[in-house]
Amino acid sequence: MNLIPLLLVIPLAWALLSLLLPRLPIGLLALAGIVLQLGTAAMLWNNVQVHGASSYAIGDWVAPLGITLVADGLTVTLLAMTALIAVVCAFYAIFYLRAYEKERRYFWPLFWFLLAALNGIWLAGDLFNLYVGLELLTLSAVGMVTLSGERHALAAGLRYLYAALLGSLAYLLGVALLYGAYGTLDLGQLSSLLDANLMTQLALALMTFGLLMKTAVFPLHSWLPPAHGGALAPVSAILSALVVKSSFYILARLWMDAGDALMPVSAAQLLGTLGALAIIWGGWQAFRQSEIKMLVAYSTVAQLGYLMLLFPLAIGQSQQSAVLAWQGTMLHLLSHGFAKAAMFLAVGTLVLAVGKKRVVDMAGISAKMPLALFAFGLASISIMGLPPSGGFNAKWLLMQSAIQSGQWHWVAVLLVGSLITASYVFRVFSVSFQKDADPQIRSTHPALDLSALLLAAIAIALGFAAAIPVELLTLPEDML
Amino acid sequence: MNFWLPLLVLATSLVAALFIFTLPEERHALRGSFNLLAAVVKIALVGWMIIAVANQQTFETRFTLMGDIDFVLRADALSLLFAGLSSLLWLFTTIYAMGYLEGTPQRSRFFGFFSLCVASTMGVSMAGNLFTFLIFFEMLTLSTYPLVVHKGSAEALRAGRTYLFYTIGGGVALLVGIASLHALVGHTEFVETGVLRDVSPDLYPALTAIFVLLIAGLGVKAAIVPLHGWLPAAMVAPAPVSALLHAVAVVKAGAFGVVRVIYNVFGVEFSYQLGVLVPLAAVASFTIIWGSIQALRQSDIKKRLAFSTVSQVSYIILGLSLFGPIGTMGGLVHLLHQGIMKVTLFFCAGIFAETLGITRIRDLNGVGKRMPLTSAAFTIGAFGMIGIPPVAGFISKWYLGWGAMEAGLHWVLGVLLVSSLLNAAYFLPVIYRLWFARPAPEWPDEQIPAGRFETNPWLLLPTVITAAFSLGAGVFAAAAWSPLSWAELIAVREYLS
Amino acid sequence: MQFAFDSMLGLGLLACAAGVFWSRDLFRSVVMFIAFGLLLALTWVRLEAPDLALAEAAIGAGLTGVLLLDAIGHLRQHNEHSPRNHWLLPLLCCIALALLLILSFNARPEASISLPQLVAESLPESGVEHPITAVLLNFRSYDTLLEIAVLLVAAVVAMALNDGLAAAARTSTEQSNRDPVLAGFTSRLAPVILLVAIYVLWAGSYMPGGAFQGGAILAAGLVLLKLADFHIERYAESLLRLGLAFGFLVFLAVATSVMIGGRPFLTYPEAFAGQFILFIEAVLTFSIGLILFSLFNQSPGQEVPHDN
Amino acid sequence: MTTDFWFACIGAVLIAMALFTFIRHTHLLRRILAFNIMGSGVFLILVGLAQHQRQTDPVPQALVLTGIVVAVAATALALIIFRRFYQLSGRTELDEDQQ
Repeated sequence: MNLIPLLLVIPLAWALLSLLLPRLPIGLLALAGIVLQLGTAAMLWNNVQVHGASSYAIGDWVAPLGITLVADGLTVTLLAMTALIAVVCAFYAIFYLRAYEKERRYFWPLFWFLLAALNGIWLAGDLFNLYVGLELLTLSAVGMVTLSGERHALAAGLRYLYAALLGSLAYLLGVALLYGAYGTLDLGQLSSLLDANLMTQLALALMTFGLLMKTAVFPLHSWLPPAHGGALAPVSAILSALVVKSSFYILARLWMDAGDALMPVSAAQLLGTLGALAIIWGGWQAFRQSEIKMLVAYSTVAQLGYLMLLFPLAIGQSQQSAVLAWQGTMLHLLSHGFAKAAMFLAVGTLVLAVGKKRVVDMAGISAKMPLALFAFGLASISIMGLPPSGGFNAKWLLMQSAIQSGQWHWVAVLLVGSLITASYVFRVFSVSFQKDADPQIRSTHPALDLSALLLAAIAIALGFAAAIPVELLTLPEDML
Repeated sequence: MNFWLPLLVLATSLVAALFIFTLPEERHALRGSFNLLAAVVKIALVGWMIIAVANQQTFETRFTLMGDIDFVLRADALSLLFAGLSSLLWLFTTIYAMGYLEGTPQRSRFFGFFSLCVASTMGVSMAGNLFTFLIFFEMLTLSTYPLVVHKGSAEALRAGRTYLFYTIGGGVALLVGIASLHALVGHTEFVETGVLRDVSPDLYPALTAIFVLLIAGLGVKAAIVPLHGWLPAAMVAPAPVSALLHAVAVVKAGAFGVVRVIYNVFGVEFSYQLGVLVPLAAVASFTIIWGSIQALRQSDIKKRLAFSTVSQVSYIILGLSLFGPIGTMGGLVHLLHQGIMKVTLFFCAGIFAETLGITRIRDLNGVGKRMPLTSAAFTIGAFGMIGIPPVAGFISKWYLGWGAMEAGLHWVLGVLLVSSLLNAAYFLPVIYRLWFARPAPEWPDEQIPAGRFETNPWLLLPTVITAAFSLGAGVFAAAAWSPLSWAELIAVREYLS
Repeated sequence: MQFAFDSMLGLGLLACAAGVFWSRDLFRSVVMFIAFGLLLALTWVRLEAPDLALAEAAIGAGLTGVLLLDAIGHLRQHNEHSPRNHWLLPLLCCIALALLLILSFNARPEASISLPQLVAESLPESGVEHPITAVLLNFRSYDTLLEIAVLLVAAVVAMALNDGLAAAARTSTEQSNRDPVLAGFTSRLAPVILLVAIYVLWAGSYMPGGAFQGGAILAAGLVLLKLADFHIERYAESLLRLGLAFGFLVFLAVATSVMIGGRPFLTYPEAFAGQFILFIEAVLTFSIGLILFSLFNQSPGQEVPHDN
Repeated sequence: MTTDFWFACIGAVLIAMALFTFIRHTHLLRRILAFNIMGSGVFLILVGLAQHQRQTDPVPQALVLTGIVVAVAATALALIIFRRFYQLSGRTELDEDQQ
């Protein structure tokens, strides 16, 4: 029984279970489902490590007629990350949602549909299948953002939905052009067929615009902060750690698998500049935010800028710096996932305990909530890219790639980015150490701090055990 | 066993930190005893390693972090010099801190981060390559920040912000230096006499730039003049923090980094050939003079001691940049001596503040009668700083001068002379006030009455011991296990092989 | 003659779209939108895509139009203030986009893979004669599975937002003042609609039709009943909710049960492929009908918006 | 200038018109209309381009069918959230969009 379809069936089945049988203990049901999924992801991870990449034709129809699912090193690492973050967020949500009775009923079905869409996207090898996966992801994410039903959540949900729909249409237009030109939708086949003509260039440009819109890269990022900042803590953790990365994953696959020879160097540098602007603008906005969740949301906008540095460092550069850039970007994607999820969970616990949202209301909490603050600290070490953390190793790889390809301006961007990140992170810390303020806090369940700590510890552990995922993240074959 | 020992030394304080973090606030006894136990175990392990390394054994922990980068902990002669100093002084400072923080809130948090700091100092001392060194160097920054802002007052938070601004900026410079070195050379291992001996000349400008970046990054923590701003500001921290961290651990980590870069990365011959040693000596000398002049102008005891640290650390860097075994020995031994003496001085400053509430120098009149032992310890420390025999300071200044003569840099001798005079200028008036000035009729805000001891025994005991150590290091300098002989052992290995 | 009709149809489409975008009154925009939908249905016929014509008419123009009209009904004022003033730059970008697209159409490389032949060759094993149903429910059935999931998620979010409302606000207060003409007409029409839906479903396996078109027609019938004040959903609230997810449940169950037999995911046994597809389509039609109806029924609106 | 190519060009113009309205108008309902028409334009290009000078291709037609259903789901969701937002705030634009 092949493992790949299991990763799709489990979340969809559990979505139905939690939708149709609300009287069951939803939390425990969810946990059982996710542990099963984590087990499957782990088994798939190790058999890809042993036997190498494998593909799976659905319905026994071989591409281009049917849809194939591809599980190579990168896919499997991302599947394992998704399962791990989902387990911890589910465990956190069971205790966190006790304070939110109304949202509990519909949180779990949407959570499972979102997970199914994510797994579908990581595994998909077909362009139109990716489109439907993105739509399922968007609708369930918008559903989770608007769960609370208050006015600001609805406005954030609407803004997110409109931006995502516009992005999806641009992506679909690109797919339409590619199908019109080459007659196939399978990414593997396309990567050998693509050649530089106006239709292909325009198609890839449109798809890039659509995916940039969905990844909230700098000029198109205005929908992300209200959506991630306003949502419930486990929701914003999953959105920032996983959902935003899926469209970047498609972009990276598209350019690195199929179009690496097609992207002109000037376009790659433009994407890099957008990334740099995102780092600086996002960081500056985060520094100026008064609400702590908005601060973390703008930090996501900034950190996504680092991912965009993949293109200038890989396209048109030497083979060695391209491999380093690819590994550095994917390691950053991983460690940012864990660290940002830990940060949102920790901040969620603090907001739940203090009852107020602003950074200044957090005065003196280091005495009252040491574990949550410690988790926030560990996570911010990885976000800032200070050793020993996964974030630092990723920054190191990107820096090596920039130095080897002689592009020192990206080294400067990396450094300025970590300085700005340090400025807004330590703003939270200096507030929390004030001695005379003693905030009244509600007691929160220790499980909340434990889950944030676990995720933060994984981000730090990535600093020491980065060798394991990095080997698996070898560049797609045709680039080597 | 050779693989696990360095990791074990690191683990003792890491485990202690994590355990103490989870301890509830009121468990004072358990926390105190656990702290002391960890300190004693660490000293025992480091002692064992010192003996083993003396007869040519090596300890190394190595595992691959990522691709071509390894995480290496190696205990060689140089690393044990710094590790020995830190672990010894950590024991005394822990005793002192337990006495000093009696009855104050947040002690679990304090001692947790305190052990984390020493764990990173151990990591800095035993790092086997620049990458591991950077990991623990940045961990030191992160774990000292909560100690600087421990009091939580607005002034402490401002000091914390300046501290972060300097140290994270330094960290960034260091990161760029190490990254470009790694890109240029392919690895950043510490090798006995340096890695870069046979590098082609057209790389010299790049290597000089990297050298400047590395020294700038390390210079922030070694408080070289333009980058020293955080040290006087950080004096707002509690006394044990200023004593162990800002006089020993953090500042020495910077100096130790400079030693590693010059001796084990660039190699002292190559750096001399590259022509970077003389400008470094110039910068160090300027810092010595400038630091001493600033110390003269300070009216607060701890601020004066802080500026004195700024200038004293540059003695070490001066010694290192003197091309020759004697100069190196002078620098290395001063690393140890200055540590012991400065800790004593900061302990005394802490006692004056805690017992009689004195923080300004002009209130010190006649304190000698009221607190003879503390004043005696302060005097020994001050004499050491000035370089008066038989205290340890004299030995290191003697070797520095001798090394300068060997290296043919006669102006360095002048610098030593002028700085010693300046040291005398800012320490002797304090000593005069202590012993010969007429005491005020009564001490306005005296917290600890003069019982059987002049102050809280927990504070007095470590101060007296460290004073005795600084005296002993001077008198028994020629003995087998003295700091001087250990420095000689290192210098011999650095130059001959 | 054909070219004249096509150009008329194309220009008609553009006129309707212009009408939608530039009429001041929202109600007129929505009406133009429905007209656009009908013209688009005609276009699909011209492009030899009868399935799409059916779907566009039933779902695109029909159901979306109903949802929009229902939304407009609850807005207090229909026209809105002037749009943003900076319009030159967006205009230029959009014109450039259109030109680029059209230019790129003829800079098209020769297609190396011809999917229609592949579909024609493997049509016999797919169990149905109509190629589009074969593609939808056999070759790319995974897409359809995800598509039903998308519909279900939309329904779930609608339910989530509605449960948030105070229960009182939802139950419409007015008693059943049924409009006799509408009621009479609807009660006679409903069985016919049901019959047409089932026929379209049944025909799907060998001629244009299928689950989606059948479901849309079923939904249209249910909406008509709701408008004629036959509140069927009050009787079986939980049954209705089960019905929403029933189609997806069956489709997933079938897809996974074949895996137990050792076949890959979503592979129907060759001999019974046709029966499997028909069974799945039947259940999907029922479910899609209910989902589309609940999207109409769940939309909040009775409560008068307060002015803040 | 076959029928397919003609309608593909019409699709392109529709997309341009819809995008222009999407950018200029901030009224949420008008944007839903623009989104739907843009979707129809993309579907026209998908089928028209695929069948231009080639035989009728069932695959793009199946894709468009799926696209239409997904579009109706997204539009329904947008409408439901908009009406709930309108109920709570009484406004038809998002906050920052207003002049």
